[in-house]
Amino acid sequence: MAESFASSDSMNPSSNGGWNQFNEERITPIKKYALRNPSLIVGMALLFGMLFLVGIGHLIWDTEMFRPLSTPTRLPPTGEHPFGTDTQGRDLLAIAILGTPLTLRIGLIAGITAISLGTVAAFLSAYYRGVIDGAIRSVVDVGLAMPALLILILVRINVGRELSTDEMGIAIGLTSWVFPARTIRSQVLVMREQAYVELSRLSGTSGMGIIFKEMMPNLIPYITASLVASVAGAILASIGLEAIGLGNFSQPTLGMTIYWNIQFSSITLGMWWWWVPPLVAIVIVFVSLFLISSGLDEWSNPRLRKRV
Amino acid sequence: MTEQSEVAENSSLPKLTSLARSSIQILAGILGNFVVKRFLFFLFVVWIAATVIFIIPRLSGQDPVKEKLLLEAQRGGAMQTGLDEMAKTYQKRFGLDQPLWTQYVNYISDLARLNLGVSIAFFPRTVNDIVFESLMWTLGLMGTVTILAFVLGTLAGAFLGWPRRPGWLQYVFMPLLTLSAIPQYLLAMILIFIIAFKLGWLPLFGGYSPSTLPNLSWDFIVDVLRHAILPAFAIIFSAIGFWAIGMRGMMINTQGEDYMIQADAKGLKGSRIFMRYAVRNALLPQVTGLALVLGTIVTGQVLVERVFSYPGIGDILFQAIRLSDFFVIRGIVIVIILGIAGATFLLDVLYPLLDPRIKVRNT
Amino acid sequence: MVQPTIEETRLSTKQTIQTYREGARITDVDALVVEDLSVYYETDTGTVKACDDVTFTLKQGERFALVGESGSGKTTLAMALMRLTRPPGHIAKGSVMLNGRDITKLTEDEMRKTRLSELALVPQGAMNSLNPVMRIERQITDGIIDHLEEDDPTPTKVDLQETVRDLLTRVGLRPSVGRLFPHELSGGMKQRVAMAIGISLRPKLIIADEPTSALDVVVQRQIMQTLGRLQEGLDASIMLVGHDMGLVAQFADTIGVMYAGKLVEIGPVEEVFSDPKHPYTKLLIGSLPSLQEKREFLGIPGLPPQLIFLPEGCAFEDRCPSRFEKCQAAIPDLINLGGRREVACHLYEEEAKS
Amino acid sequence: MSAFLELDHVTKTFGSEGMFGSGSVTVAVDDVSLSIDEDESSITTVAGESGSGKTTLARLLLGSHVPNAGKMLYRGKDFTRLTRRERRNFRREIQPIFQDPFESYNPFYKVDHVLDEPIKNFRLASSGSEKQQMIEDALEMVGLVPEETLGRFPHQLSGGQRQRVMVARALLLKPRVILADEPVSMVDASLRATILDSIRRLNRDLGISVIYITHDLTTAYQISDNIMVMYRGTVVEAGTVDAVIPDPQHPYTKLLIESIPQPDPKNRWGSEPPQQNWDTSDLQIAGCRFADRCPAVMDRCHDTKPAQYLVNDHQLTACLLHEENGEMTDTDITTTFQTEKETIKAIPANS
Repeated sequence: MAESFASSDSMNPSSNGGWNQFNEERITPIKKYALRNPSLIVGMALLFGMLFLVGIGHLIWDTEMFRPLSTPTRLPPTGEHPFGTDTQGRDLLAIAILGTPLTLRIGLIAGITAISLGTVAAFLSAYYRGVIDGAIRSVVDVGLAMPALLILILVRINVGRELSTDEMGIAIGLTSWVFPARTIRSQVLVMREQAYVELSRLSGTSGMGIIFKEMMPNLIPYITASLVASVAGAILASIGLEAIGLGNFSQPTLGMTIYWNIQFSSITLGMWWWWVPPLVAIVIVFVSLFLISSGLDEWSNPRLRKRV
Repeated sequence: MTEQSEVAENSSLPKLTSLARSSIQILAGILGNFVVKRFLFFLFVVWIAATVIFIIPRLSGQDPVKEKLLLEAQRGGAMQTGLDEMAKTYQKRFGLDQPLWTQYVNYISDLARLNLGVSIAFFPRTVNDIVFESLMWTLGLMGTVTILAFVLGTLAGAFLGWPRRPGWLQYVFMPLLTLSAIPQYLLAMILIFIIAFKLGWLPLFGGYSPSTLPNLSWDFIVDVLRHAILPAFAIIFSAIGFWAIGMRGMMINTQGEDYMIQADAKGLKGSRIFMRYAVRNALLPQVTGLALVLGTIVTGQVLVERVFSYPGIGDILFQAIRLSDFFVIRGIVIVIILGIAGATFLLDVLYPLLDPRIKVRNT
Repeated sequence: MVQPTIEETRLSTKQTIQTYREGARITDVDALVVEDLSVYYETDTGTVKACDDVTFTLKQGERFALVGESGSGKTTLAMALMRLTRPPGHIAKGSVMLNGRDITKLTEDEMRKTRLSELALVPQGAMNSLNPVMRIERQITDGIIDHLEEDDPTPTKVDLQETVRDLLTRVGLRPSVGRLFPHELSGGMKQRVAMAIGISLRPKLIIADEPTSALDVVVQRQIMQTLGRLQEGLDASIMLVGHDMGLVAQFADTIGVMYAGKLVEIGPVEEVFSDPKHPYTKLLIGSLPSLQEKREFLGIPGLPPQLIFLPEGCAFEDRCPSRFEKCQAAIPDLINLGGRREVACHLYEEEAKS
Repeated sequence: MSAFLELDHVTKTFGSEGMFGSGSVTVAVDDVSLSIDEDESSITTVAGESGSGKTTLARLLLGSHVPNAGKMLYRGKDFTRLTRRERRNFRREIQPIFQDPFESYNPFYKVDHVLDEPIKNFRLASSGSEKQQMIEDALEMVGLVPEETLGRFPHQLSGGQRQRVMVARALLLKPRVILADEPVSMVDASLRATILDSIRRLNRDLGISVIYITHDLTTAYQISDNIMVMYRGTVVEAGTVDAVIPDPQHPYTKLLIESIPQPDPKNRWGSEPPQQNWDTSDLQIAGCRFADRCPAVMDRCHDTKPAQYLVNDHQLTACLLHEENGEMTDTDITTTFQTEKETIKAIPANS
């Protein structure tokens, strides 16, 4: 008989109905929790702060200058070109303003593809067990042994032409869904053994009803944490792909900027202003995503760990 | 084992000699054995991966050889004329004109004999020579450094997760966190800029100074080491953070376990509780974690080699991509997958030594 | 710090505790004296008084049972005696005299040395309290090795194996169990190993926190009988923490009932069961189903107390059938009704004075 | 009158042969036959320790598991061949009360969810107000105040309150059979009474049959009419509670009852010779499964499998000691159960 002090303090719900009640039950616990979860706050602040700056950039800066030969070459940061220009005459501020959201877009597309595929596979194999479970599990195990980047390299070469950013996002998503599939499947397996799932089935709820009404709500914090992790992984893969020259040469993404830096070995030319901004942008993206995902992990885990 | 022998006795076969019966038992024993099962799975993974790699180029209907030649032509290479016959001879040479199924069978049988075919760009040389030569460099540097990063990271994480840790350690945590967020190849660029370019202490790139020829003399080895330091640091600094944070989480979970309370109740010394109870148990998920992220580790290193143009497998891959030398690319991808699946197999086999609960024999 | 040897304690066999348990050898030596022990948990909604002003004495060789329902603070008290209270809990005040020393004042290392050598904990049956990756023999010997003084001779491998074999046989296990891992043992066998560890340094006091929870009733009986045999062999005293009144009636000499962090009644088991004084104890014993005759179900009305919003008066006041106005006003203190009988209830305050 | 639910020589095993015979197979329930009749309503206890198969039997009756051998008949029809509608009726006619008050509630929803779901799925109420009324009546029946219970999250209620809401949920559906799997084992002794009392009232006032799964023979004796004792998947003794508990015949049942610690310090266990060490024995397949631990074991016990022998018309036991009584032809253990329902006059407690 665990002596749990927490469960005995009864929070009395407010009785007036409607929005206020919804707010009371659903939002305040989240708000109250969020305040106690620093890494989530800092992560969000970093990410949205950067996007906000990029947004302003779109308004006040002529982003057309991201095309090659639109500015004099190799200019260090000056009043006219605050971020300087590269060897092919691109304005690096325009590149930063357009590039960051573009890379995030690839990451998001890939993350969402990976999560939806992973969640479906996780539910299919964990809830319905049997042959489906065996098949999906072996696909996942093989997927883990085949790094997504290498497969993308093969795919990219055989497609023969440059992938658009959206196509790259989907391609990365299709090759990295095994990671979320594996983690979400283990959570569904744990949840499936809980008594309230069995009770719901005996109350006449259908299989689908159980998945969406009983299991999904508890999984949401966990799935969002996996989504953020997948986005970060996808961005890493996309930059990697672009850095070895398999990206889309006409797109000013962060990865392509890194590629040009390596290609023209900007370091030996001493053009620090060429590789520092993309580097800073990438670090901010990764650190913020990492903080958000560890914040969400903590939020999803105590609830599940308390049950399991 | 008694069931097996009964089955053998009353089966309808003529009276089995004891040799036949015991061989059935041995076979059942072996096939049921944990290690063999994992090895069969290892072969299964490699076979599936090889098949996927075989299928991908056929999907797009592109012919790898013709596409390579077109690229050559595009770059205004010498062989402007006569592209079609050249393509035909190549196709015959690489057996691409045979029906798909026989190509597949040859491909798999070659693979079984670890023959990865012939390179297109450097025509007479086989893929095996190119790949295995660079593999030495990659294993030499990357292999040792990854293990070093794992051990140092796990130790740092163990101390970070232990309440009675030395005070200054928490301040190490925040920098470790940011370091682990930076991809390896970007860290490499920073290191090159500061140490190699600005301070000039170490060479900018390459595996050894271009002027010297590889020989076993002492100063050549020192030269190689000087070139290896920066890439090694790039990997270690970014990986240590990742492992430390993982281990720290495991340590905190482990301290909530019942046997930790009982260890205190037994009046054990702090150091013993730390090593034999907390770390020893927190290590288990950490090792499984290692097996899961092998893929991302290898990809990270391929890119580090690219940034340093370190003569490892990553750099060769980059050149092969530039020259779209399809068979070398395919060879490298297969070798990398073999390496990862092999490492996973090794970890699977070693894991029961760490965790006695995993049944090794099937009795 | 000189410990009374077993021979000395056996000499003073004056029976100070009246008990029907044959084979009971209870002396007048105080094994444990607890005064006003209080353990508080600081939470963001206020201070939770898990244990408040707990006072009792344990004689050498006595079996003292501490009973109470969930939230009564019995496990918190047991953990506090072992000084294993984990934050946010802490020992707010009170003293615990064990063998002439107040263990609440000991340094961390002194307390470490006292654990297992002078007082040992037998964990809950339901918990996996053995290290899953370590063989049983190592889990027995590492406690012994860590208690060796600098000048003690380091025991050879053979000595240690001999000790392990002796301890395992004394708790009713085959010596070969030493080579096994915890996951290869049944629940009952794990508890026997825990007991072997507990007695390895011949402690004077054994604290058993629900040692047979989650064990089958037949195994439970065998484990309790083994625990009893070991206690008599060591002439140690035992504090049994539990909620199964039947088990307490079969095993203990004295019983202490806890409610909402306070000790509300103490007394010899026979007296408390036949003539319970505190209203809560009465209802508790009344609600026990029996195997002899069918009776209407009797529970205790109302809800268990919430330790964060404790009333000023007696915590049982809102559920007590014989409450009167004084119960809401003041918290009743533990008063002595003669011999070992004590009760914390305003009903008996006049009776005690006369 | 056909039986409402009947188990005919049902066996359930878990685990798989595995490749090359490396897997291990555990027999959870081994050749059990029993039937629950249409009109008669009684409380039957399925008693046994952990690993005796009592929970597996419960899951079989709930339709969560399908037997490996033998058949389960619902109103005379094989369970595996029920149509969707018949399966829906079956679902409604047998409802559970689970053991863990904490795990039976989805933490995301308020406790009302557990009551609304069955009403919606089985369309028990035509309008919202009727549903609300049904819920409030059910809560009052189990001694809960609707205003203090509804609209709250599970962690805001105590274990006892949550179990009583579970009983109210069963009340709502008015099933033929309630299957209570250790309903009070995780609740404090003082709160058990109200829950057991409300379960008994379900049977007495609403005529709902109850199958009470427990390891605690004392509460079983107080609440149920009939009892079947299980050991490692087989029924070792069965009959009416008044026949079995005061005078157990099977050595295992005897040992079980003797080992129960009586809350009476005057008659203590005493120190009989320590029995054969219970944990270190390993599983026996042939012969009687209790042979390796049985204080009255005979040689024959190790190789002949005991059948079911009638001790008197309200008690049977599966022990070779009673072999001379002759094997029971109809192996349905409920034949020994007491059917006509004389009301149990509760003897006033000596408080």
